[in-house]
Amino acid sequence: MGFPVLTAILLAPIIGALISVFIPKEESKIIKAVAGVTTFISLALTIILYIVYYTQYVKTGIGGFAFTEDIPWVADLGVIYSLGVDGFSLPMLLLTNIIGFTSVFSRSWSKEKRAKEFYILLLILITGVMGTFIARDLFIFFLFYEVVVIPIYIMVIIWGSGSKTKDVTKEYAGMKLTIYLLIGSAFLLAAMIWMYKEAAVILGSPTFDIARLATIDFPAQFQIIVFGMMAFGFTCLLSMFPFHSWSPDGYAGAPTAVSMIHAGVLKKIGGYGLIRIGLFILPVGAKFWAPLIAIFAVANVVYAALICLAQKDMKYVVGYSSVSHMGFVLIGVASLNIIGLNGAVANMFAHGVMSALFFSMVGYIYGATKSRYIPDLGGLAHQMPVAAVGFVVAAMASAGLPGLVSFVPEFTTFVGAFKEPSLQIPALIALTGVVLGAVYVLRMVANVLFGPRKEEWDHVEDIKGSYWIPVVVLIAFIVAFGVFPSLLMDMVNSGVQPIAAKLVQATTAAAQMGGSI
Amino acid sequence: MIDFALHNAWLIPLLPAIAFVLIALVLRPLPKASAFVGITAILISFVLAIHVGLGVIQAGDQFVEHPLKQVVTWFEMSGLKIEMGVQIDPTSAMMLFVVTLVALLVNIYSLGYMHGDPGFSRFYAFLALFAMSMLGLVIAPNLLQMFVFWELVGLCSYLLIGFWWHKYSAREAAKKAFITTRTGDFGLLLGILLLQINFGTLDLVALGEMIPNFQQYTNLTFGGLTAIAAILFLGPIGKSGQFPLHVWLPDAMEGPTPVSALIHAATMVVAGVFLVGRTLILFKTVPGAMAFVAFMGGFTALFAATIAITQTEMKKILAYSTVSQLGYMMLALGAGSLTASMFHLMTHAFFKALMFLGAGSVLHAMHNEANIWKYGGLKKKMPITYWTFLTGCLAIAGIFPFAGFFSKDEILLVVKEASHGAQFGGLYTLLFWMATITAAMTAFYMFRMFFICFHGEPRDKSFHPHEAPFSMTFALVVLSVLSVFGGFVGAPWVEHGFGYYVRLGEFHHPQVDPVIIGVSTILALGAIFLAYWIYGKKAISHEALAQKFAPLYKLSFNKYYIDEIYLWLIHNILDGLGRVLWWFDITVVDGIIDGVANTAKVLGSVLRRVQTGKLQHYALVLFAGVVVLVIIMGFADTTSASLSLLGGVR
Amino acid sequence: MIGLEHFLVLSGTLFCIGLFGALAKRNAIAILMGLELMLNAVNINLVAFARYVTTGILTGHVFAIFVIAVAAAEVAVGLALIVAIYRDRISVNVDDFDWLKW
Amino acid sequence: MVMNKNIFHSALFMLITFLGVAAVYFMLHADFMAAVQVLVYGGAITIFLVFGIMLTIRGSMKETNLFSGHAALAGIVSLALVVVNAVMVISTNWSVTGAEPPEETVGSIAELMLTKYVVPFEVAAILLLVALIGAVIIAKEVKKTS
Repeated sequence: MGFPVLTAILLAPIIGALISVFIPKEESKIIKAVAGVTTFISLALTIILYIVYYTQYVKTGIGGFAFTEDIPWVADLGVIYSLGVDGFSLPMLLLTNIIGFTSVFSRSWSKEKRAKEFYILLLILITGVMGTFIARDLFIFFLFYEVVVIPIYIMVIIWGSGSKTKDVTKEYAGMKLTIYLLIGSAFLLAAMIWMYKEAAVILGSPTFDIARLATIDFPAQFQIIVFGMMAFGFTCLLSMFPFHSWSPDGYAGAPTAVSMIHAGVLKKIGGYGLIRIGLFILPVGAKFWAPLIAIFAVANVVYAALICLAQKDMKYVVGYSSVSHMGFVLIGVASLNIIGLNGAVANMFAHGVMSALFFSMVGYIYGATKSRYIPDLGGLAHQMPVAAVGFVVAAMASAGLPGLVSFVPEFTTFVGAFKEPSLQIPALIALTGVVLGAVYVLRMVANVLFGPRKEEWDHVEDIKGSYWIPVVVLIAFIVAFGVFPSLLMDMVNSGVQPIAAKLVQATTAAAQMGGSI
Repeated sequence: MIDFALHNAWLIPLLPAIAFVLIALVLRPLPKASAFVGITAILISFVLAIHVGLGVIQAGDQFVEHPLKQVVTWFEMSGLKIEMGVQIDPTSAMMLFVVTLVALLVNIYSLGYMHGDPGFSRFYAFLALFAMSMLGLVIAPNLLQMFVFWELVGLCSYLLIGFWWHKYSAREAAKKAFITTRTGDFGLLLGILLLQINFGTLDLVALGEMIPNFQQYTNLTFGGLTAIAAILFLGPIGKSGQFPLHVWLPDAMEGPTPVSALIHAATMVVAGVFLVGRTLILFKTVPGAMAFVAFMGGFTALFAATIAITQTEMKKILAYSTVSQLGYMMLALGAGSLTASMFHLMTHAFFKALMFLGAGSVLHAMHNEANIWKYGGLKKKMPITYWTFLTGCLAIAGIFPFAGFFSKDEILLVVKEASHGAQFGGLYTLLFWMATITAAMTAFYMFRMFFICFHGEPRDKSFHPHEAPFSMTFALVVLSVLSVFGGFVGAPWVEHGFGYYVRLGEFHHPQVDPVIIGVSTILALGAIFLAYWIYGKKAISHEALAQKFAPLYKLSFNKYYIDEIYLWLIHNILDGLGRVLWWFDITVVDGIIDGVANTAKVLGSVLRRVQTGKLQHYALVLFAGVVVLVIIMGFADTTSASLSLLGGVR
Repeated sequence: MIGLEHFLVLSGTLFCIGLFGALAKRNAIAILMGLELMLNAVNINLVAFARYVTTGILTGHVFAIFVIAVAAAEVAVGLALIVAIYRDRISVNVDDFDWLKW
Repeated sequence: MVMNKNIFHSALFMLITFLGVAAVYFMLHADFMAAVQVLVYGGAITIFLVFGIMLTIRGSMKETNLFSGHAALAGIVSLALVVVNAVMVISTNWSVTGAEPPEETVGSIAELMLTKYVVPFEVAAILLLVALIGAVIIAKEVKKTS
């Protein structure tokens, strides 16, 4: 088996957190450096993994899980500390590490106080998110997921901020976010345990192993109910309309790093789980619920985009826009064919990088000016040209400009959606989100960055020092994956293939049974 | 060299891309070096493009049916394969030539025009990016690549219109341009998606083979394909400034003038025409869509011309003229002639770029004073600008032997031919007359501007205009020469002229229709004379005319209030919808959530009374619970064996 | 003959008396007394089982001794607490204490 | 004992109860346990409690040991527990060995404590020490710091 590289990736931030514990809290620079170095180790290892997997598994067409580690943990319950990456989880892992690394260097003006606790929590958070993506065991997946929730809550209510446009305090935002996540996870837990129990009966031995669970053909009725519960849990996390309202509030309240991680990767756990667990194990249930998901997805796209038009707070614009973008992911999921799923997964990655950059820039501007109220701002490109470049790139990526990371995923998603006759009308409506997306994003860009110079912002400084890191790293990834989409799409395709195959197989089986679900 | 150029045509867009990266990342603080790199890159591209053109001419009509294609896979998965690459055929070779030529000239021109601007390097970076995108677009072998670069040129347009972003008007114009074209792109993307879904490919050659017999390959109906074509056409409507999405193009004049010349006159705006040209086979298959294109083109041509007559800013007039000429090209496509459309596209690129650059020269001299009524008598001060501008005006007016004459007459000819067709004959007859009237109006408003600006006495003595530096006049002269002689390549007496290469279907040798030539020339000359009469000789007071036709004048001067209508719609309908939904989100969606939370809170405040905080109460309840549990487990349920105390020791 | 059952019933009864005292009294010291009674009842149980069920093996006794030791510690700490509370509140009446409520 | 209203009397009754328990130990042939019971409970703990009473109650000892408001409920619960317990004890078939108990227990206990249960033994010692220190600290007068 060799060197347990995934465990190493997981442990690096934890070790960073442990080291930070012993550093005096006044030494915030050293703590930041430790956090940066440890997350960079994870990132570097992940990039190496990505390249190795891409050349040795994707290009050769082998696919499947690699770098696996299996250590029985609770043998009686069938819990295995089982890690591994395939073409689906590796992009997500990469995403987590990109954002984890860059979020360390994000700016939020409240972060300076209690820097030590902040970075320790951040590192734990990053580890938790990474764990969910590389877990091959349902139990481990859930465990890491729960690890994520608590730091988020603490970070929002301590380092968060209220909004000027909506009567929302950071405590409210943090509470809402946490409760939503917990309600979602409660449903997940119930669904998981039920599935586990059923599987133990069918298999004869208890297991949480996702691959083994996927070999079972659960009864259709069971699948529909359990998938419903699971979809509720995961789509809460993915901020599907009408369960989205935690997301803008939460992002607006959270400090920059948390917004980045949350919008960038945490939400993606919802999509990841929905596909890896929901679609893979319960294809018949997925078939049943897909039309409803599609309808809500359209609502996501259009509804959130329209709301964006009415926003005056930068973080709310980005928050609602991320809700809108999740609609694309959901449409891809609802299409249930390989192209749509590829699009959905790639979209998650694309939105992650892009929204991280967006939040990073918004956070930087907020940190510098102490305001996110758009009418107060304006002409900031005079004072901070570098931040303006980052902001424009993020905005363009958000608007789905080709050559940046989000175009190919969106296109693929829509190809997948239009392939399904029943989804053509929803997809058509959702396509208007492309136009609306350009409207709100460009409005914000114009009103924040461009226009006459405002004297009151002459004191703010442009990006310098370590604040360059998020801009450079994220733009590099946005452009690289935009210009060479096959780096991402081939990978995703190899990961999604078994899931799509399972869906096809379940559909044909259902058709042979007389089509009665 | 020719062979090298043909097989390495991908270098043509790549070189400006490299220049962009170099300037953006390294050379930004060094304006001179930036300009040098930018110009060098586009110069090499230009040389390559010429060789590609020569190669295509050498090959005869071999590439017309079988384009030279080189592709690599961009990304693929089961059921979807997208390629990137180069497709060389006469049309793209012609476009390569036009784009690199105009881009090169504009790059040189900008040396003078943008001299001393704080964003000089940035400007060259954007120009390079634009050149890359536009060249990538014209060589695209499939629709998705076309769309990719289509969007990128849109981005460049956005960046360059908003180049002076500190100006309020520039920032708004840039935003408007991007969003308006985006609206059209919605249709284009939808159309592309539908083609991909139905035909399984976006490759132009493959589509060209499948579409005429679409019933074999798909289960599309005739109406379905018509709908796809119409939806696809939304993209060109936005990009090429066709009615009703033309509103962004006049505002786009907020950008620096070289940009207007390059992007908003010669190259980017014709992308829409080019796209329709590339997919003309689709439109030809469904005559309904064809008539739609023709009508939109013809209507836009006339519509924009009526606006241009009353405008008071040089660049605005030119912008509306561009809209009008784009309408012309669309009309030609709608009449089924790729040749006429592309021919006009080329000549238009020459003379319109020329006029924009001339206008830039004037603006440069007049310190960006835009109102033409402040000008006057510039002829003496700026002779080169004057003479070159005159050739441009004559070309666009369609006076023999200037370039516009040939292309415009060819359009009129094909429209007339189309009116003899079986379907929609009446429509094409109408369009023919509309186009003829438009031609006359074009001559009129062009010379109106010309006389106001260059003739008479200086109206505002505070300006001291001077001729532009050499870098600027050089571009003017080159374009002027092309405006004069550029039309000969498609002249009827040339054996294998323009139409022999750039065509769809069989080669028809251009015919000479004396009636059309006569009518159009007489009308154009008459219009020029009228303009001279009113504005040059001032025999008729133009103010009196405006008074006499006050309602019409106002309608035209205010551009039919279309901007106002859009603003009203956006501010009231779209934003209003946003506000209503936000209210809905806060009160209803959030309200339900908060309501659930509050229910829990209220329940909690009731239940907290149970928590007296007294230990004895808790202990009491605890032991009561023990009693109850023991009773249940021990006495009621004898099946739960392991927990049953009664059976425990037995 | 006195058997195991008698001792068990006795200890149970003693336990419940102690419980009643702990639950029903107001005086904190009385509650402490009730607790002592309950511990005693447990000890009786342990010793009784040692006598009748595992005759000859004195683990029960050892256990009871530990219980006594812990009980002694508990009384000491408990009384210290009561004295401290009394100093603070001038009361040993548990009805006055509702600090478990936030 | 529990019914008495005078807490001091209650304490005295408790002493009697403790001694009674010691007698029960004798009946169970647990002579060492009986001795420990008398020493620890009859001696130390009772004294402790009396100390506590003396420290906290000033003036009259009457009406110092009253029932609280929920005495009736407590009575019901306790009584129910007695009944339940008795029923269970009686209805259970205990596996009683008929063997005679050993005459002398001290030796065996000592052996057990210092071999098998030596760790708990030491822990108990530490516990007592900690409890002692804790009690001192808790009961110590808190110096008012301004």
